[in-house]
Amino acid sequence: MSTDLRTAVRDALAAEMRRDERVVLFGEDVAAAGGVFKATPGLVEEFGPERVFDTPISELALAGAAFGSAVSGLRPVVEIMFGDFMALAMDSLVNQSAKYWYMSNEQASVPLVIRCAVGGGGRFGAIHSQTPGTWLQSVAGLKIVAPAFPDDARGLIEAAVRDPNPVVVLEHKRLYPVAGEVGSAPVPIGSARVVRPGTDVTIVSAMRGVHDALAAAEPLAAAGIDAEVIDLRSLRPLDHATVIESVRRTTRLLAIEEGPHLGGWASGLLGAVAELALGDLDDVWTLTTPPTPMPYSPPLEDAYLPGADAIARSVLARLGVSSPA
Amino acid sequence: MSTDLRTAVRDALAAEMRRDERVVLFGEDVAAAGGVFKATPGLVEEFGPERVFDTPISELALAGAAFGSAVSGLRPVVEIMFGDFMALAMDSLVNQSAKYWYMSNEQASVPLVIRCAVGGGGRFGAIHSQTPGTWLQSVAGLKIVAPAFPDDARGLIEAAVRDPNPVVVLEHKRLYPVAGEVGSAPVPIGSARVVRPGTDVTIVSAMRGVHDALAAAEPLAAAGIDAEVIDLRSLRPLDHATVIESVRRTTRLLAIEEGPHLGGWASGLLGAVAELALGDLDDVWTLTTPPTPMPYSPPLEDAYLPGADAIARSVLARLGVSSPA
Amino acid sequence: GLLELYGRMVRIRAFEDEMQRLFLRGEVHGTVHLYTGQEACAVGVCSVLRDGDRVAATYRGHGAALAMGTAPRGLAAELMGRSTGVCGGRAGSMNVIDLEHGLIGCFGIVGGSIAAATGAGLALQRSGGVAVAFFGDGAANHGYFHECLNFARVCRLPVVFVCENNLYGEFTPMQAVTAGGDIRARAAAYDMPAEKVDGNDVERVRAAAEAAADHARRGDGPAFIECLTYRHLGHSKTDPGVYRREGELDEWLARDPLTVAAARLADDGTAADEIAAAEAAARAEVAAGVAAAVADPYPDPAIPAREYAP
Amino acid sequence: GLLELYGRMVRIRAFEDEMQRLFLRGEVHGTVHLYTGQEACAVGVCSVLRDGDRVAATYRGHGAALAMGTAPRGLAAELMGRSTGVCGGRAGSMNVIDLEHGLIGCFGIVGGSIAAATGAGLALQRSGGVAVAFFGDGAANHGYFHECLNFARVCRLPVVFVCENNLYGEFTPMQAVTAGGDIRARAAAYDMPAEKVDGNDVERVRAAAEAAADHARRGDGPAFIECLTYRHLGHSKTDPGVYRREGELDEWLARDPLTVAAARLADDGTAADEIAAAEAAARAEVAAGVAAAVADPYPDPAIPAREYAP
Ligand SMILES: Cc1ncc(C[n+]2csc(CCOP(=O)(O)OP(=O)(O)O)c2C)c(N)n1
Ligand SMILES: Cc1ncc(C[n+]2csc(CCOP(=O)(O)OP(=O)(O)O)c2C)c(N)n1
Ligand SMILES: [Mg+2]
Ligand SMILES: [Mg+2]
Repeated sequence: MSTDLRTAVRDALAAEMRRDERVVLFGEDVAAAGGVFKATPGLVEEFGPERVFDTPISELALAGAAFGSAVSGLRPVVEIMFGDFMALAMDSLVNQSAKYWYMSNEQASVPLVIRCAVGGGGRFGAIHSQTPGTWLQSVAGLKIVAPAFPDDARGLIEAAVRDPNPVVVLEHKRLYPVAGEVGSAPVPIGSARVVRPGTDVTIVSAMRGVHDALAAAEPLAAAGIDAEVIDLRSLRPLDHATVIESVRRTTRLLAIEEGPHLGGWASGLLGAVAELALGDLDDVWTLTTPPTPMPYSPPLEDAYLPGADAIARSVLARLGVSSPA
Repeated sequence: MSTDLRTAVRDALAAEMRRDERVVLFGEDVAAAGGVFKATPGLVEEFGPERVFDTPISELALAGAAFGSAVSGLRPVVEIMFGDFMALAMDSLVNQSAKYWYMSNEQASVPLVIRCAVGGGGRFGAIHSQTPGTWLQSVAGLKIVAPAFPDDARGLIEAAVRDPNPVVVLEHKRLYPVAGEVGSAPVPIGSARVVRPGTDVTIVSAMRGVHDALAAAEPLAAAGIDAEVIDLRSLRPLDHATVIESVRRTTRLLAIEEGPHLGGWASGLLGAVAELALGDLDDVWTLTTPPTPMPYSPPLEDAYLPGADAIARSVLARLGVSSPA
Repeated sequence: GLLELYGRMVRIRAFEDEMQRLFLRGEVHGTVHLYTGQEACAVGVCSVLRDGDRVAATYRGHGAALAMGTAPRGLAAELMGRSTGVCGGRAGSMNVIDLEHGLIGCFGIVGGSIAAATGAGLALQRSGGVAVAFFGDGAANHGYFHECLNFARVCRLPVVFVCENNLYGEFTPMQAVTAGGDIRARAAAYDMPAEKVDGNDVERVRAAAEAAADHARRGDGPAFIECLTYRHLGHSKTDPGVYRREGELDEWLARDPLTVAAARLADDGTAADEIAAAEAAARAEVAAGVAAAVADPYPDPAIPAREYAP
Repeated sequence: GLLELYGRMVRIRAFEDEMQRLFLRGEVHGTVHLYTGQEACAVGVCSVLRDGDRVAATYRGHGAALAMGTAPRGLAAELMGRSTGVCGGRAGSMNVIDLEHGLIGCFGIVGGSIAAATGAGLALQRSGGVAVAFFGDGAANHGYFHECLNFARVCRLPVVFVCENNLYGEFTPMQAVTAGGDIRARAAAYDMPAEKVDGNDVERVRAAAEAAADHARRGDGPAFIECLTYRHLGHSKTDPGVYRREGELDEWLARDPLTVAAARLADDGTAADEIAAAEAAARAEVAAGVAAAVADPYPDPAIPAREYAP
């Protein structure tokens, strides 16, 4: 069945709520309005206002309510509308939820899911376009998933709701309308996927960057470069093994991140690969955004984001291949 | 003049407040009590309650008040008692202060300083031992400094207060009592320092890790390994040039971070170095903490933290040298 | 006088009309939150401010910007992402900043304006200035509201907190998410003067703001005003609109702040053509500014941006 | 009966005495926040709870833990970082968790307990249970307080919010940082029943808790109790103590909750030796538990920890 990512999210949530009545969903305008990004329409109608409800604009309370209810028998799914607002929810997530399993000496885990819409390209400006993955990637005890395709959105949300640990789901705004087949195979959290096999260079990304990398692979192929594209799908835990297996074959690694270089996951990935497979590497590099907030103006935002053209150009330049005329 | 780091912080703040009457200091128990870590005693007595005052327990308001006053003519210095509480202050710091200069099209910058006590080893448990550097390192527009020695604490606080941009100062709890000479030379933000020259391996760290690396250099020297130790001093901007210059000579890089590997600055540093100097590298690796929260129990916490012994052992193992008997 | 205030409100109305048109034409991007219906709040409050005072507003901030003196052209250009925008096109509708006119900024984070004004109050305490925070009813449930009102009161900061209660936060009714339903009472619990006024009556808003600003300027600390008002249009570009009670919009349209002011002007003896002239002048100014902005260039992405202030 | 409550308070007092001793001996590490003087609050509130109810407390949480039934040995061992600690020594004094006894946790972040209980209330709503949040006067200025009390009221959650107002947050007087100075009034502004009681009178606390818990259990939503009390010792290990008003400590020592209860027991005709026996039994139980804990082993760092629940 082909559907868009937005609907895949909704359907996965609905399926999980049918399967397990401990699952509840709350957030700002998720119920009556079906979500600002229309990722939750029809859920309050199907599951009722006890299990799906609108909340005050109180991100810290949302995260706290998720924590407290998760350790008391529910399986809450919370929507933090824009990923940028995760900073407001972070204390509970980091200092309560992520630490509980370990600190309690495994008395209980915290099965909660926090979903948020992330990323730029929507002309929403600097405060509605960030991807909070890097704020959270170092937080032990937390999982972070980041689907690029409808089927992964379905599978990762399924896995997130069933996971006994706190999971953050990053949903890229520019991917909500992207369509694709949706199946039913489990998608384990922490497993990357080779979405295009290739031999000459490994391009790793997540979310929108995966689509850009796939688009870039076409002109690269025309220039005689066969790119392997890997979709990380999860940022914590991160599947280094799949990346390293690929890089051992291609010897070249490009990581593409929609965010600044310093402190980003892309350079961290390069470091982890270098640590484990230095001898196999001929080249490693990143393509990231400039170190500024996201601009609003369309030409500025377009230039700010690493797109397919920039990826293709970067690979050609780094491999010393001149572009086909 | 020799003094401990705690006093160096205090004296630097006092000197800046004398120099510039726009500098104000506020936070929880910083005035009457002189700070929970005793880093601000005597300041309210010298500068009065208009410039130094105690606040409610309201981290988000503290960060917000710092932002609003900084764009309106003051130079606020805020103490967020424990770095762990930065999550509560983060929204204003990230979404207001760090973005203002760029987003306003350079109408104004945000000259504020947020100081916090960070790090483990004090038996304070998981919620009072974190280092929020990794939460913030990817935030464009923000600076993060992390002194290891009293003179750098002095110089970096001086620089932070004078800097037109928002600066986070990480003060490691286990370093407050560390003594050292304090001079008057400027310490530019974003400049690392070679604290021990060496030829065989470059060990990079910040804060407490620098002392551990220096301590590890002794047994390493005895084993015939001459370690160069670099103190990063700033996490954003990060002085890659000094690290790369060193690694080009030693060909080996070890980064030591008090925090988990995934999402940490150490693997990011390895990645950045690999990106720029892959051909010069014989080996790169990290020493970090396990991926759990900080344990409270003394033997657990001691084992959790990367110390001098672990560093020395790691270098010996990685270089294939057997330890001197 | 009221005629002047009326003109300022028309200016905002005309501007928002233009922006809606330009949004539908694809010239304003992303999303946009229009101020239509709430004009009396920003105009009434800002009319009591002096040089050096400062205002922090929300993503629904065009009204506050125009009321503070931001030029229609620069504001329109910002919303269209043009280089002549008041932030060079970098900020966009939700994040307009215009320090030259005392606007610390429009804040895209609900509650952010409250913090910004609180901090500004700390600085203005020294100079006798006043800082104003505009925010919505929804923001009254946010941690920013609580922490900052308490902080401002404890530190006796010269801040005027202006809650524009337009009955909804996005698509959610205020009453459904606001325990007690009385935002003014919350402010009063922080021991500050707190008034509730008809936010569609620019003179009442102005009077309340005058009292509040005087209180703050005198060194007596913050004051609070709840303006009861209504937004005539959707929350932002996408708005089902289904949440409104039947007939509600019509009731409020009948109490349109422009209509209220025009009627009072007429009652007070202002000639109809004088009123019409004020309206025409305001509309013409906006139209000219917007027309100029539409012709303005986009910024050049090749010009490198600086992460830090030097 | 009161004798039972008295014994529970003595148990806490004895435990804290031991912990202070062990802290000075270097057996309890880092820092420690003792509950001495506030015993009536935890004992009074927890005495009305039932199986399945849940409590969230603060870093000053030994009283709540013991009142909920955590064994002195497991608690002492936790504070000393021993493997027999209720969290295996991983958590330490500030973060004790004991779900078996209904303690969601002690929360090191000011305000964190409020959020934890609010969330628990969401789950307990289904089962008729009640969640209790203990927190201090200082927490009433935090965003957690505001957002969660509002959230709980709006969702009609079965939560009892218990503010232990001991007049200080660390070294800062409550009155200096709390606008209006009336925490109960803040809670009332969220439209929930809000009572202020003598927090040193265990029977009054119990009565207020009973009413609040009934309200919550009935499905009428949250309720609030402000307990006026005092901590006899410093905030934590390092405390200048200079902030106390002269004579203040003595006044409060005269109203020691244990003294108050013992006097009432005597007034009510309980024999002196019965009271003494209850005290001795409680002290003996604690002494035995602590002695056992002192002999308990440290955890073995070689055992690998698991980041995630499987
Ligand atoms: C912290 C935060 N949470 C959520 C949002 C998304 N959001 C934007 S406007 C809005 C409603 C705000 O309502 P209100 O405060 O009443 O202001 P109004 O839009 O009615 O003027 C919401 C939830 C946001 N921008 N910031
Ligand atoms: C969010 C946060 N800010 C600051 C602290 C540091 N701190 C620990 S206890 C305390 C005082 C709390 O006062 P109150 O709420 O009155 O509780 P009490 O200690 O008096 O029981 C502070 C500021 C903290 N733990 N968490
Ligand atoms: Mg509103
Ligand atoms: Mg207190």
